[in-house]
Amino acid sequence: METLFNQGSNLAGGVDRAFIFIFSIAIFFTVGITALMIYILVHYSRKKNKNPQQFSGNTKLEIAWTVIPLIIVLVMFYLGWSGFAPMRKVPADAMQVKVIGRMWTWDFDYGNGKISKELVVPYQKDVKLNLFSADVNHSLFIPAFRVKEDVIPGYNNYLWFRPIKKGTFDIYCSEYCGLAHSGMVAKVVVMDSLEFKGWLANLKATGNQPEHPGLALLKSNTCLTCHSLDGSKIVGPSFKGLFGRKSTVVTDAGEKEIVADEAYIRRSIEEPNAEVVKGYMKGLMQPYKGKISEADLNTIVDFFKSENAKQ
Amino acid sequence: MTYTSSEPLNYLNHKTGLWSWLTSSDHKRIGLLYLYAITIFFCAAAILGLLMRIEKMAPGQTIMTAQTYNGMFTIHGIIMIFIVVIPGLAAVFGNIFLPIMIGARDVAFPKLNLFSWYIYIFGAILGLYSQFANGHSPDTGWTFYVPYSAEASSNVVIALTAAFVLGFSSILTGLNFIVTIHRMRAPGMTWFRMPLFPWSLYATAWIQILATPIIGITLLMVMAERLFHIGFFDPALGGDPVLYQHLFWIYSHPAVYVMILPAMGVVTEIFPTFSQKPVFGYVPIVFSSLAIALVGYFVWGHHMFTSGMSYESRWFFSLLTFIVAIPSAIKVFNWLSTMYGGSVDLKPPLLYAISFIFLFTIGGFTGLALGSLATNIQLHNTDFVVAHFHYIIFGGMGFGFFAGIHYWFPKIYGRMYNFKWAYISWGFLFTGFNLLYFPLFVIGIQGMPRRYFDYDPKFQTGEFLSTIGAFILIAGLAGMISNLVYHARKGPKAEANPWHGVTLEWQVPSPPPHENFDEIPVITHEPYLFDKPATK
Amino acid sequence: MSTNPHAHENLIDSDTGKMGMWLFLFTELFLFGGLFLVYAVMRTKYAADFHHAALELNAFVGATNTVALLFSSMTVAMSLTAIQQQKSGKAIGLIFITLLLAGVFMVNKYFEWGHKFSLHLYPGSDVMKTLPHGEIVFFGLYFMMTGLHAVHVLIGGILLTLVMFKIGSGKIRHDHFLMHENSALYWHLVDLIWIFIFPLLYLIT
Amino acid sequence: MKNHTHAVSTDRANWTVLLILLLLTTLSVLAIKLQVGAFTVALALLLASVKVTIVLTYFMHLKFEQTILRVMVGGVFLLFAIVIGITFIDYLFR
Ligand code: HEA
Ligand code: HEA
Ligand code: HEC
Ligand code: CUA
Ligand SMILES: [Cu+2]
Repeated sequence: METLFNQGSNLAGGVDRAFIFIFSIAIFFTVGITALMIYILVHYSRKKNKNPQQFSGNTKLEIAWTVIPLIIVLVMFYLGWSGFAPMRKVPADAMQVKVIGRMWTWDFDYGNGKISKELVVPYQKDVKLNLFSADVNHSLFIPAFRVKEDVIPGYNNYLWFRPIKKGTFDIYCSEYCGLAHSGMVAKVVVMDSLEFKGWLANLKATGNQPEHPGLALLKSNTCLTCHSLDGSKIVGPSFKGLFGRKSTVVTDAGEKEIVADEAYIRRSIEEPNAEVVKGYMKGLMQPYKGKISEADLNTIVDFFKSENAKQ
Repeated sequence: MTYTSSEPLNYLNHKTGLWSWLTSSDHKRIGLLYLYAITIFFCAAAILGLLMRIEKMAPGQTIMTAQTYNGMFTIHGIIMIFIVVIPGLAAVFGNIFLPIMIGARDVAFPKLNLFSWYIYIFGAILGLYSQFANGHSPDTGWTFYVPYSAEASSNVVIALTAAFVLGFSSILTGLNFIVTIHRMRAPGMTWFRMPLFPWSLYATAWIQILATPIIGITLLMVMAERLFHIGFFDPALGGDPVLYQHLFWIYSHPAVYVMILPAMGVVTEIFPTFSQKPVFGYVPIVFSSLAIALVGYFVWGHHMFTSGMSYESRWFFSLLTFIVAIPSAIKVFNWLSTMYGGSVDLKPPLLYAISFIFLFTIGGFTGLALGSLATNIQLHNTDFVVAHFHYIIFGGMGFGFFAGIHYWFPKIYGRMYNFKWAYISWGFLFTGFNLLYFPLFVIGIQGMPRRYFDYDPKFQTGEFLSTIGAFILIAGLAGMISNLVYHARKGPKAEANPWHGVTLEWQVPSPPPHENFDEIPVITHEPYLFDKPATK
Repeated sequence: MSTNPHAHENLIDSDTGKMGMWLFLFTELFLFGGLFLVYAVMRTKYAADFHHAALELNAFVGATNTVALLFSSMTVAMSLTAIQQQKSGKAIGLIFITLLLAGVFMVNKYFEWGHKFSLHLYPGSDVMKTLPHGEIVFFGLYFMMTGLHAVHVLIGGILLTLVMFKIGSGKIRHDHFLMHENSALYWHLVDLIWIFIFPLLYLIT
Repeated sequence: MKNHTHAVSTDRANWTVLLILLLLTTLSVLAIKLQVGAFTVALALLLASVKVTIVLTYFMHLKFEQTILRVMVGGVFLLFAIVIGITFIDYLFR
């Protein structure tokens, strides 16, 4: 039960109180019921008891086992509610961080273009996370803090907490969001206020640089579902270092070596199944001929070129 | 009864040949058709479950890619939910025993009944096809959440159509049962003289016909969204993804009671018979079934506590969720009291029925942990949820089904299975089951999310134990299925009433004759009186 | 290849058959109910857009269709009375009028939809993409609701045509008219749903 | 065939019902044109409900049917209303 008592935030106490109550009741009843069943099986077994009694009801008992569980569940409800209520009451002066979930990474935007891949928060300060999605549903989950809210496109959901332990904790995406859902993890680092200020000051403002329009197109056409930008293999080959890459492709006529130039990339998008990169499956990528305009194609190719130039 | 020949005519042998089965509108034969189809689909989906467990034995990729894994839990969920457990008990035991138990010759609309089986098969095959068509499987999870399901480049539309078609079959079965119960009860069988299994089917059937259309239209909307870019749910076009979740759960929460209510009905039949004692609290059990069906309709929001719903609706749904646990509690206590003071005989059906109580209690209490707002925040979409519903579906509905098949087997086939074999299989099943799912509770609390192909090594102990459990479980299942399959043809002949039951199905020969009764019985008193004959 | 000594149709008495039909109608109500729910939510979200978009719809055409359906509902009800009074000829005539009215409805619908398409107001069109969100949703709902309803009109029409022929061949008689009754119920349901659709889509302010 | 009580409604009665329905339709169109303020929607829905009730009772013969059917129909509409109501607990309080 490591997590159960590893309370990383001010909200964990209320949650764990409800946990302890519900589980105590659960264990009590489960053990009790099991014991009763074993007792009945032994004591009233057919071998010992040839004459079953023939009673068939008892109003007092019925009332008792309606009312007692009712009271118990109302207490459970109350504890659950009282542990939860503070989660929706954000202190007015909480520090705000914008969180953007996209397939399959988290971006933590501290404003002024300062975007971090890790959530860094000051110890004992209230933090509010404003949750936005760039594509499909995600859910931001920090087990040690007992917080979780869905990140849904078109909605601005939020959550808040006050870290009460220093250290590094896990962040998971807990709403299924496609292929690499299980890879959509990050860390939250809790550090002293001073340390935090230093960290924030040193954070490079990468967010200010405008995104290459080609990259935007890759995102909006969901290319990045299958192609990574960081060299990892998802469904298709990574886009990292694509332009000018030498590789073997399989065509109807057999295998051949190619260099990924502009024409090849265009063909690969419009008719991907004509030349299939060796080691990948044919038919996974749909032909985009006619679905992506000429201008957009140019932009995409330009993006690949510019990526190449950076290296 | 005047059967004198060595092989009396019954519903199994009065006509033979595959064709006579595929065109039979006899409710018992249709029930068996469902049984065979469902068993096959269950084994298929169970093997997928096993493969997933093997994949998760260690972090990282072991035997399949992430893509395959995601497709696998989707199709595992779709088959198990829409093809196995929702139709499951009602379509099999409901069809075979509902008419007999209320003293009727058949259901109200026999041809429609056969037709629903064909729709079911069509939907089921479509569901399987969606797994293989175009070389890749849908990977949305059985919940088809938008916007992902509206974008994912896979066979989602086929899978949606399958779920839609299956829903239609479910509606027709429910409709048939309601009319049958209203119009076809034997003379003298008033509502409160009806056995409790038919009562549970009645409550179930109402959910089937009133909730299923909602999923139907929802799936149609998702299809329209995919095919015509209509934009009900796509935020880019003004749609609302959370509205989809509302619609989905308006159906799918009541659907979980479609799964469990008939199972509760089955064990309610078993306890009196094996204690030779009337059911304790007949009327409370009836009303708790109806209450579950009714209140169960209003708690769907507990699947969406973290979706950014309004604060008010969160606590409202949580409160109702707790209320709906009360009728379940009433049932559990009544079952225990039914056995108390009886002459209890631990035959395989009863063994499965008490395992049902044990597993259902664990599943139910973990449901309460999920229904509580604060703890749900921690547990939502973790392996804790996975463990909850396997405990309550497989442990509840599954073990209820196993209890039922061991109970009614001699009636259905006129033969008896091997008890020793049954006890040993139970041992493996029960141990394997708990080893398989209990660790998931623990890692769930620690934060292990569900639908995760890969995971943090700190969860490995739990995942590994769970996989071992799956292997033990298989052994038990294989043992149980082979015991039943083998003895259905080769077992020793069973008496007409081996357990000394008193409901009507035990008063007819085994297997029952084609039209159930030579003469429609006249009912003179409540069911479950062990000191009086059931009919005059 | 019925293996059954009884022909089951004769076993289904009229109250049983009717109850089955009503239960089926409930499922139809809930099928549309899902759409009404979406409508209700979307309308609260985009009240202004809905109003604006609804102006595109022609309330006159909608009203004509309402009248046609109400009228046809009556003729069906009358035909049922006629068959019970052993007036098969009148029953057939009344169903025929019903079918004509259904035809009027469908033709109207055809022109209405055709007009929308000519204005490029259909899901996924380029014009559609430029509209405000609420209007896109409104037209989505419009096509889905009226489309699904039109499918029901078609099914109802087919059922009634069958009934007409069965009366002609004497299979539906004054003492045996369950199918007639159930088809009539279905037809009324089609009318009933339209009664809600009409104000919701055409008469918004 | 048991308890078969088919009350046959006369043509005259059917015409009357139709007239009332047409009247109500006209009313709702007028109400919209005249813009009776904030209640327009409520009024339109109310009129529609009245019409539906009439269709159910007379054209669909509920008036003459077994009580159980009337109870069922009522229950189904009530259930739907509750479902809408509960959904709105979410949407109205956001
Ligand atoms: C057969 C199916 C079935 C049944 C019967 C139930 C029954 C219950 N379920 Fe479960 N549930 C599922 C199938 C089922 N569930 C599935 C499939 C999911 C996941 C869906 C998905 O996301 O994929 C799910 C998910 C789920 C969630 C959402 C989790 C999440 O994703 O965040 C919640 C939350 O409230 C919940 C609660 C409950 C409750 C309170 C009950 C109650 O009805 C339980 C009542 C029973 C008892 C309480 C035990 C017996 C009583 C006693 C022993 C007496 C003593 C009792 C007291 C003192 C109270 N369930
Ligand atoms: C009735 C419902 C039901 C049943 C019985 C099962 C049974 C099993 N499920 Fe279930 N499961 C679901 C319903 C069910 N599941 C649902 C709804 C989901 C959610 C999907 C989603 O997220 O969308 C899910 C998700 C799910 C997951 C989570 C995936 C994830 O979130 O990452 C896992 C992982 O371990 C799993 C495993 C298993 C296993 C090991 C079994 C085992 O118990 C199976 C036991 C059986 C066997 C191991 C084999 C039997 C074989 C034989 C008897 C052999 C004889 C036959 C022949 C040779 C033909 N299931
Ligand atoms: C369903 C998954 C999928 C999607 C979506 C997808 N691709 Fe692919 N892509 C693949 C696969 C698999 C391959 C390798 C097989 C082949 O060459 O056809 C590939 C190959 C490629 C190649 C050749 C790569 C190389 O290394 O030679 C390019 C370029 C490419 N895709 C671009 C795109 C663009 C641009 C988009 C979006 C508009 C896109 N892809 C969308 C799966 C996908
Ligand atoms: Cu993002 Cu799962
Ligand atoms: Cu639920």
